[in-house]
Amino acid sequence: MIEYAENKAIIAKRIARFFKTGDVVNLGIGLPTMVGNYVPEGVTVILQSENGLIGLGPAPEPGKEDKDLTNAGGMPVSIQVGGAFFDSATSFGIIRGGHVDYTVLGVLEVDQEGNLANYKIPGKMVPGMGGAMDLTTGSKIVIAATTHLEKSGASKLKRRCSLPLTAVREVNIVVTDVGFFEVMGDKFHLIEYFPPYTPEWIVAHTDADIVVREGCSACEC
Amino acid sequence: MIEYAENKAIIAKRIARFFKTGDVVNLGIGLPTMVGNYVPEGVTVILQSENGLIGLGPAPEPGKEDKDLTNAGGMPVSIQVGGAFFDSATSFGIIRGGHVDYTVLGVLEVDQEGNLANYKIPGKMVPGMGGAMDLTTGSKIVIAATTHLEKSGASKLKRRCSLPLTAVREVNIVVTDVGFFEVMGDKFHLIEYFPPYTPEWIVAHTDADIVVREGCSACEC
Amino acid sequence: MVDKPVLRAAEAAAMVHAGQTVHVGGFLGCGSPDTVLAALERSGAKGLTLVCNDTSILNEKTGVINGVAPLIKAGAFSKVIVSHIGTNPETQRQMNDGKLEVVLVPQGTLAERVRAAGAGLGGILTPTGVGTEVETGKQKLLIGDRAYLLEEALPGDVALIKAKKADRAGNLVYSKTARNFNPLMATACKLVIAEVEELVGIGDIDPDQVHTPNIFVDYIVMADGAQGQGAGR
Amino acid sequence: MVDKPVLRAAEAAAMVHAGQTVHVGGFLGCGSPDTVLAALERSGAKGLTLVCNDTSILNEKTGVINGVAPLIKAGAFSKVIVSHIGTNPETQRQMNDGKLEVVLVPQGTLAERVRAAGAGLGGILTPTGVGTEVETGKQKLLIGDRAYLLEEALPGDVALIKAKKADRAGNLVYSKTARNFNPLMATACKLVIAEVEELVGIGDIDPDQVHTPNIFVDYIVMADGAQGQGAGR
Repeated sequence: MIEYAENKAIIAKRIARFFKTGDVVNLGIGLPTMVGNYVPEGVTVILQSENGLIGLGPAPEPGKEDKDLTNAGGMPVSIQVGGAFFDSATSFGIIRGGHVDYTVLGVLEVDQEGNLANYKIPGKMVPGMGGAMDLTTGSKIVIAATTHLEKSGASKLKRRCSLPLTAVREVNIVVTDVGFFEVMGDKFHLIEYFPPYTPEWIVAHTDADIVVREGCSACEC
Repeated sequence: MIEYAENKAIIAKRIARFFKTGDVVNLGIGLPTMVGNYVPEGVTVILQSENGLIGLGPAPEPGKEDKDLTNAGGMPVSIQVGGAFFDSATSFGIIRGGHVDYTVLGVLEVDQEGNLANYKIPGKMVPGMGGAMDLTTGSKIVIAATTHLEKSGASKLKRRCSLPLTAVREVNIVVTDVGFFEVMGDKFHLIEYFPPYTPEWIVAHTDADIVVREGCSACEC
Repeated sequence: MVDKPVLRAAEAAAMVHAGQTVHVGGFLGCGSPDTVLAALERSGAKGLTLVCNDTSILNEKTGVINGVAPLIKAGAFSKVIVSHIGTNPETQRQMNDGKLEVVLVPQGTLAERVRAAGAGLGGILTPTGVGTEVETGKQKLLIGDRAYLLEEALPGDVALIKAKKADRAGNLVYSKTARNFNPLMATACKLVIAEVEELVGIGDIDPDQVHTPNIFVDYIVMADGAQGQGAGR
Repeated sequence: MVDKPVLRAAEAAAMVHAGQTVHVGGFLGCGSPDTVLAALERSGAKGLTLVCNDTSILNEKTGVINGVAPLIKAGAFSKVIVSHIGTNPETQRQMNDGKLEVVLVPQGTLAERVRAAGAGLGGILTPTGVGTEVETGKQKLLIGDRAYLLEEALPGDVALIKAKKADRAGNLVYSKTARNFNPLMATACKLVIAEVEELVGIGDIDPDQVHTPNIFVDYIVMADGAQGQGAGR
């Protein structure tokens, strides 16, 4: 009997391993931001922040914040040597124009057709889509990062999203704290599972069609 | 009996007197460029050049040319203190967005509906429109600058252009070497005549409908 | 070049009138024209439409409030056209109470719509929002085999922007991510008021390094705490 | 940041293949990547489509020939998409002989079409060309009471651009009016080759003053006569 326990770190760690040197990556607010902490040694990714920079660096030490240098969540950050600033039209030109290799976003719901909902719960919470619609539409590879189950125990991976969509058929990869999935042919394909979870457990606890890919392997992330 | 003799200087001089301090002006290649030489003392216009600058200055002394600083005709120029450079999308954003007060263009034909033809003589000469279509469409006031008659004696002001159009109903003012006209209600309105020419001579030598505006006066330009 | 008038913030705020559409730079308060916005709040402005990336931060726990959030709180706007309101719960409160119309626009679409207005384009075709609620009421066009939404230009009456530095002619230079929507807003409005931290002489900014050319700027306001020429105005 | 490879001009030219669409920066030769273009001519390239502001200057009286004009003369292009051919009579000659297809595009429309390709837009709506031959075959749309032409994005395979300065990461700075179409071309093509006069270390360009961010640039070529790091390559 496997008990589910939320584990955001494993999601961030696994996602960070997709990148190779030179990849341009946009990390959403919250869980996706954690991905930046786990990029493997020797791999240099170029982080894009949609509020207007490439070469996003870590948060400055307390007291060294610059009021003119924040990330897309409004938090103080730094810029790496060799980075560049630009305006919002250029920033979304970069995003929409396919110049971002990976975007990593948080999720309210993600479904087996690659649809994503993460900007609105009608009647409850309407934060707005910010840059998420452009990021999902424009980036070469869209990674949805999410805990596998809600607090209620319901699966965040769905057959069909019920909330208003952020993007239609744009999600390529879903990484949860139980495994890594590719979206293909209107199904989730399980590529790796994260022990103690097993393919059987994952299929049983996901309210969507899952294909366990041949060669599906355990990942000790 | 008045003999017509081409006089480009008077055209440039009269046009230069339209401007007031702070006006943003684009001067086309050829005759329009001469306008820059006659801006009255005390008036500071800001010249825009569609290849990417505001604050266009005069040609440098021989030997002081900068290969990276030319006008839209490819000729060496200078930039005034306080000017700025930008790319071609920004340059035409300025033009199309209505941020240019006056554009002055040369003419093959201009007609009483405000149509302009200046980029193509089918089967003979096809230089291309360059920036002329955007300049006529976007500028607040379009001034056509032209000698009044062709070498053949034909009027350059027409009832209807016969050549392919650069712009439809965009010309506001026509200045020739015999007078200054406004285009209004599908007619040329003569506002000023340049002696020795008279309103009668102008009406007789123009192949278009001319209204001699009440108060039409002689201009000793 | 021609010198641009330097106004007091209150003089600038007095140029903004009920019923107008106001484009405000800034991204969650970073790069907001705070001095002018404070004066606009003091002026008791009402009935404005806001075009801005977001409605800034109003954090009831930490007490942080920035950018346009004080104006939202003061009820200055009857309508906001923004990409995000999640960091200012007052926005959603007024929306739920029927006091404020909120139009949510994807951030990249917002940037392009403002840019289009400044560049004399009628609109742009973007793939963003196809198949979502964003497409409601919009024309959808196929280019090749891909669907695009026709998003129309979004012009304004007044732009309130913030730059790091201006020269007296009005050429602007922005700082870091405080640039964001500011250069776009400057192109799209009839009247452009630039708040700056530093005012330098004409010729002190390299023409290759100007971010917003002077012809877009009508008035300059010195930010509170500004230095150099113009400081204290 | 990641260093960008510095190529010899001949190596860069060898990356351009028959049938490809090549976007070339420069305006009547000002800001043209002359070293790469010369190498491309020596490579005997044929069957290319050119997207450029103009076909540069070929003045038979003065002997001045610059920009893409030598390539035009060499018959490298089967099609050119440009705003102006009036300063290179060879273009019109080949057109009249049926050897070269010439598509004339208003300069501002060309700039926006290239920008749209780089920015992932399907196209833009411009008032330019309404009522003229330019509208032939295009959709015309009304926004409010004004007519606009739908002009589609114009992407390319290879961009050959020229900057004043690059750092090793590929951030670019242009000089004066040599900027023109160069930054736009850099966004719109799969492969981007930047010819530069000067190569500096990463960190030597202020991130606020970068004109083309490094992620757009694939390769760097040193212009003939270039200085500093990379010179002589």
